[in-house]
Amino acid sequence: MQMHKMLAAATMALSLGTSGLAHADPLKIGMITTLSGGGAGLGVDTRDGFMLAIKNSGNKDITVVTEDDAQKPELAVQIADKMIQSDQVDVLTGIVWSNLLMAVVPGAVAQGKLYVSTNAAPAALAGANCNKLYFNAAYQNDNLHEAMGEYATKGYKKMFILAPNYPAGKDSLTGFKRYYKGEVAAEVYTKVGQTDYAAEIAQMRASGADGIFVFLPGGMGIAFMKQFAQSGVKIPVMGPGFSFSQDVLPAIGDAALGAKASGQWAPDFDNAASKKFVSDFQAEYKRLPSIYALQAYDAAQLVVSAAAKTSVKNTDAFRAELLRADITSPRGNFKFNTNQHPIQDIYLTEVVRKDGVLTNKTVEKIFTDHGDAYAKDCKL
Amino acid sequence: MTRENLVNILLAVALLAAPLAANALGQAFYVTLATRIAILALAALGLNLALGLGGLVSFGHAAFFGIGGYAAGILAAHGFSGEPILFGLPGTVQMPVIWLVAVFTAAVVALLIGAISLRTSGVYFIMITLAFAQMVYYFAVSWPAYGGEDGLSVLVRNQFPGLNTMVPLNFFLICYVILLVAIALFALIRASRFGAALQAARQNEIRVATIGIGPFRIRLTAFVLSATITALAGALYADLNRFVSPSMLSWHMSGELIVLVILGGVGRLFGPVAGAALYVAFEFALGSLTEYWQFVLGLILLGTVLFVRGGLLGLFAGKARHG
Amino acid sequence: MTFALALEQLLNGLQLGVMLFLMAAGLTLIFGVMGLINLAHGSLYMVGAFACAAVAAWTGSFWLGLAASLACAAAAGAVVELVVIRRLYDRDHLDQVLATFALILIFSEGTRWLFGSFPLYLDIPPLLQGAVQLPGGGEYPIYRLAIIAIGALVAVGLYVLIGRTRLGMRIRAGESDREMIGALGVDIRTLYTVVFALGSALAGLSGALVGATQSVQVGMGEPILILCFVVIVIGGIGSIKGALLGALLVGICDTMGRFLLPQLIALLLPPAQAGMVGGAVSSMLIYVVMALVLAVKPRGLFPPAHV
Amino acid sequence: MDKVMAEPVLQINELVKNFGALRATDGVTLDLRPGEIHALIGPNGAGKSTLIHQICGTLRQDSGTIRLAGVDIGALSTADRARRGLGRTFQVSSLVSEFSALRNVMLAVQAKQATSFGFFRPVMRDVSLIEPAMAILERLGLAHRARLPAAELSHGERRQLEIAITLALQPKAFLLDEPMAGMGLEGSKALTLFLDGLRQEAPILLVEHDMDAVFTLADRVSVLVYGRIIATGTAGEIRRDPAVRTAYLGDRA
Repeated sequence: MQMHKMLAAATMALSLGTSGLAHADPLKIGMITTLSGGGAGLGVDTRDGFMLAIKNSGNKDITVVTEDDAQKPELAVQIADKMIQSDQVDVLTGIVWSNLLMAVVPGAVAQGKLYVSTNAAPAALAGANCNKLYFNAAYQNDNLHEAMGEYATKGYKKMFILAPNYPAGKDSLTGFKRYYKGEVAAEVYTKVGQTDYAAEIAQMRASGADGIFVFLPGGMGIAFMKQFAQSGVKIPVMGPGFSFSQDVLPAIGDAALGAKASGQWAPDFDNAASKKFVSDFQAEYKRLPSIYALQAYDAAQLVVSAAAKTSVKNTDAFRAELLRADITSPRGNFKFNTNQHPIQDIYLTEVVRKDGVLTNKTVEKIFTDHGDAYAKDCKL
Repeated sequence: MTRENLVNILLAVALLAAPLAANALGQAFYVTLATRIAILALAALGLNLALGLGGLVSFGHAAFFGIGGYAAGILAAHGFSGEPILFGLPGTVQMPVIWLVAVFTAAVVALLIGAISLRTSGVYFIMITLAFAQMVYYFAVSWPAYGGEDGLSVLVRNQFPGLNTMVPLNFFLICYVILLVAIALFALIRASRFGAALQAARQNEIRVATIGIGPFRIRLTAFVLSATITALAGALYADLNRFVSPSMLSWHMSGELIVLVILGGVGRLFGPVAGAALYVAFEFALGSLTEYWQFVLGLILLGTVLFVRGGLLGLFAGKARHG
Repeated sequence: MTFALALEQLLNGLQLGVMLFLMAAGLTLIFGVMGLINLAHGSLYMVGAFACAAVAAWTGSFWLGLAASLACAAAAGAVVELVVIRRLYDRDHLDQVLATFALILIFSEGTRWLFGSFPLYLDIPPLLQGAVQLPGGGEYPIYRLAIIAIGALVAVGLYVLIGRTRLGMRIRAGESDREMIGALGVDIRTLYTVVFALGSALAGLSGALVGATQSVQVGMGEPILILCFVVIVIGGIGSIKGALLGALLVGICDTMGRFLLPQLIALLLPPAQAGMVGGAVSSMLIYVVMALVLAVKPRGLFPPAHV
Repeated sequence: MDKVMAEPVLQINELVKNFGALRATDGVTLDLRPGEIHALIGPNGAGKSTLIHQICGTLRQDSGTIRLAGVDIGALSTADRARRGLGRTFQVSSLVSEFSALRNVMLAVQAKQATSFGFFRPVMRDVSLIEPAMAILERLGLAHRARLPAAELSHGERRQLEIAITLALQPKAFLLDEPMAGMGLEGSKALTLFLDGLRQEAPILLVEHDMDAVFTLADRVSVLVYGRIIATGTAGEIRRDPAVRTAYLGDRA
């Protein structure tokens, strides 16, 4: 009897002790991201940024399993099912693309898993269909476009705006127009995956616009910027930050010089956290981090910070810790809105060549503590 | 019993036993994986009817797979929200109704696509079916009402009378039974007068016409039947993933369906089952091994075409028997 | 709409058509001579672009890169022919589809393994930078005019090669009768390898030329591959002349459709919706054109007599 | 031959077909009367194949008419002409090679019954197909080879199977394209005998190179040279015709 009590007490002490150490409960993270095909660059940066934060945390109880979704929604769903049902992960993360995210998140949260988005942030999950278990550490898809709309209002009277013909493209132009008060010369939607923009550039030249806003992610943006530079058209081009992020800038080359973009972060940010992030990333991977790497880095920081305080097995407590966003983000101000999307500052950046490398230079702040248009519909 | 029948029975039993065992061991994921195999096998079985029996190399069957998927997604979305679709027609979350709609829609579309495509043959047929599927693909990507490129979520799996479909094993059993029924149907058609005419038209079109059987009508019928089976699989796939998107309509999907058929054995009754099982197993096993898993997959597929003629069933059950 | 804009769009359509022709010519030549349907043609286009980008980055010369793209794509094509394609000539189209589908996976991931996951940089050579004045006030990039010129040169070159040379005579013989040519004492295996390498070199050339205006990245060959299939099917598979006209038709239809359809639809709908609907319709346009052509002429506009 | 003046079963009138500048069929007029064997002969390249293609519908004539039992079939598809009673064999055997001999004939029986849209009843257990097909195979002496794939039959057997398939169609007119080709002496003799009886079932348009068979069997012979019929008549008349002798038979006589 006595023996029994002693043992129980010892066990209790032990468990108290470990919970005092805070990260004794193992935390397993499932990362689904794009590591093959044309979009692999974004997934690689996402993975690398995320793993950097995990490594820096020194938390040995966190394990990350990573799998390639090949940018196919069905495969992403299959991997998510496997990670949830077989690998028993606690948190999912890493998906780059909105359409893959829309495939995975509703099912994952229905099974009680947390999802922390490192990039994709479709409007559909930010408003009435927001979810307690779904966090976005990047932005809401519209944010960067809204910022460019705000910026363009000040300097441009007549804008030519262009995006691919798919939901993120429509959200983009809608977001831009939400804040742009000038005249829209033309609103053009191009085929997804289109690689030749000669016809659109000719329209731009003829439109009489004094500014151009384009949202063309990945290879589409590279193709557009090169062709635009080659065309000799001299109208200023602007776009959301990821159009000129570090993963695409080397491929665009000097054609990107001078392009204005909006971003919640740029590599030249003058704060300690940002400098540390950039130098750690460069030391680890021998290249400049892109915005995707930053977003994943912060997502990992968030998970690490929550894991340091409570066990993921207690979902409510863990969620509350995530929501507090107790991290030092390289982007500066960072907190969560009621719909669990960021409230953050958004800046204007410009592509410059610095030490022989193309990069983004911060020009000015466009928005302070900017949330999104959908939070009001979210009842959490 | 022929060796092929034995292999077939083994495959059927294994596909049932594996998820039952996994379920008993609490490994729900393997039930999901088996469901995926059953559904892809059903889709490939549909293609096998056109391709294996009729020699119609459709490079556009993703169109029908996706149409089935969207039928499920759209009906479920409206069934869930209670808003009518068109002209006051309501949506539904009942699987049997969804299946009927999927099959009917695919039949209509296949009739149109087939009527034009079957005027051509050989490479032209391959290319024109591809082009039609691309047309449907781009339509789905740029059509905003149902999510476009982002796709459409089926928030709660659709219902089947008397069964809780959210239980993975139940949903697997639904798919498995449908697969077996489709296999039986395939066997019947293959042995029937229609099947005889279809297979004869594949081997010698002029001969078939010369005895007074118009190959066009036979092929069009086969094409439509084939599309409906693939569409039914698409509807189930949407329910499995609780999601449907244009990627179900992409040309990669069409290619994958062809891969499944060839991998298993063209025209073989259980070829699609063997092909789907192998493909899903590869995807699953290689995906967690290396970032370059598609490279390995490519090598395996190439090796199969070059050295294992007749697919898996050709390898294990010998040459196809013809009566 | 001004005259200058219309002219510029027409040139754009022409240039896209020429680009498609460079790709489609190789594809249709290979089909015409060997009866082979090659889905991996887009991969050779990608090989050309990567070779050009890598060599241009290393040497600083676009022209050396261009030479490298021809050489690498031809070499890759020859190796693929010797190792894989050769075994597929007497197979049906189904096996060819699957094998070359597998080759796409191998090429894409192999390239990513060699060059990494990020797009490469490739710019147009200084000589061809800038734009020229068009009559009516528009401007047009010199590089795109150069592409049109190169396309025209290749078309003439192919015409001379096939119509006037010994190799061309053999190619024509191979097109009209595959058994016969062996009997004529032509080494058919070498001929096939040469034709495949030639087709691959054309794909590589167009990859390099396009790579300078687009993103040199894994998977870049796939969208254009499908366009090329549309081109050769419209033109009549196996016909170089058909490929040329099909390419111009597709190039001009696609460009003018993107340009004009949204404007037409804007007459009926508010601008934002017109943009979307117009975008949707124009992205389907060339497939509609193809279906129409095949509904009337099931074997394309210029079907070779023997196929 | 009481009904010599009866309505022809097959009547071809002023048929013309050009390939570019080449006139392959040059105003051919030809008929096939009940109960007769009408042989069509001519040197290689005379346009016999082109003519047959037009009769069967695999080529479309430029002008002229083709009537079968009084109905104009000149615009119908191959399959429609077959359904209306045109039974054709091929110069080079054209069979469903993976199917057994039996199934090849069964397919023709099924075509005759117009039941190709049956989806459920297995053909191999269907006596309404097997019995008539076996009967025909027996008639041609092929019953013992019924279960062999067509591809594994001997050349002669394949020629016979061609005829068996055509018999199963119970056509109004037979169109036999060189049935004797490559048959050997014995085979030719047996086939000649068989065809001699066959004319009672339906008249035969016989394209043949084997002159012995032609002159033994034919009630009438037409000679096609350079796409034109240069003579039509009985075997004796044709043998004596000077134009035929110079154009065609001369070197053999």
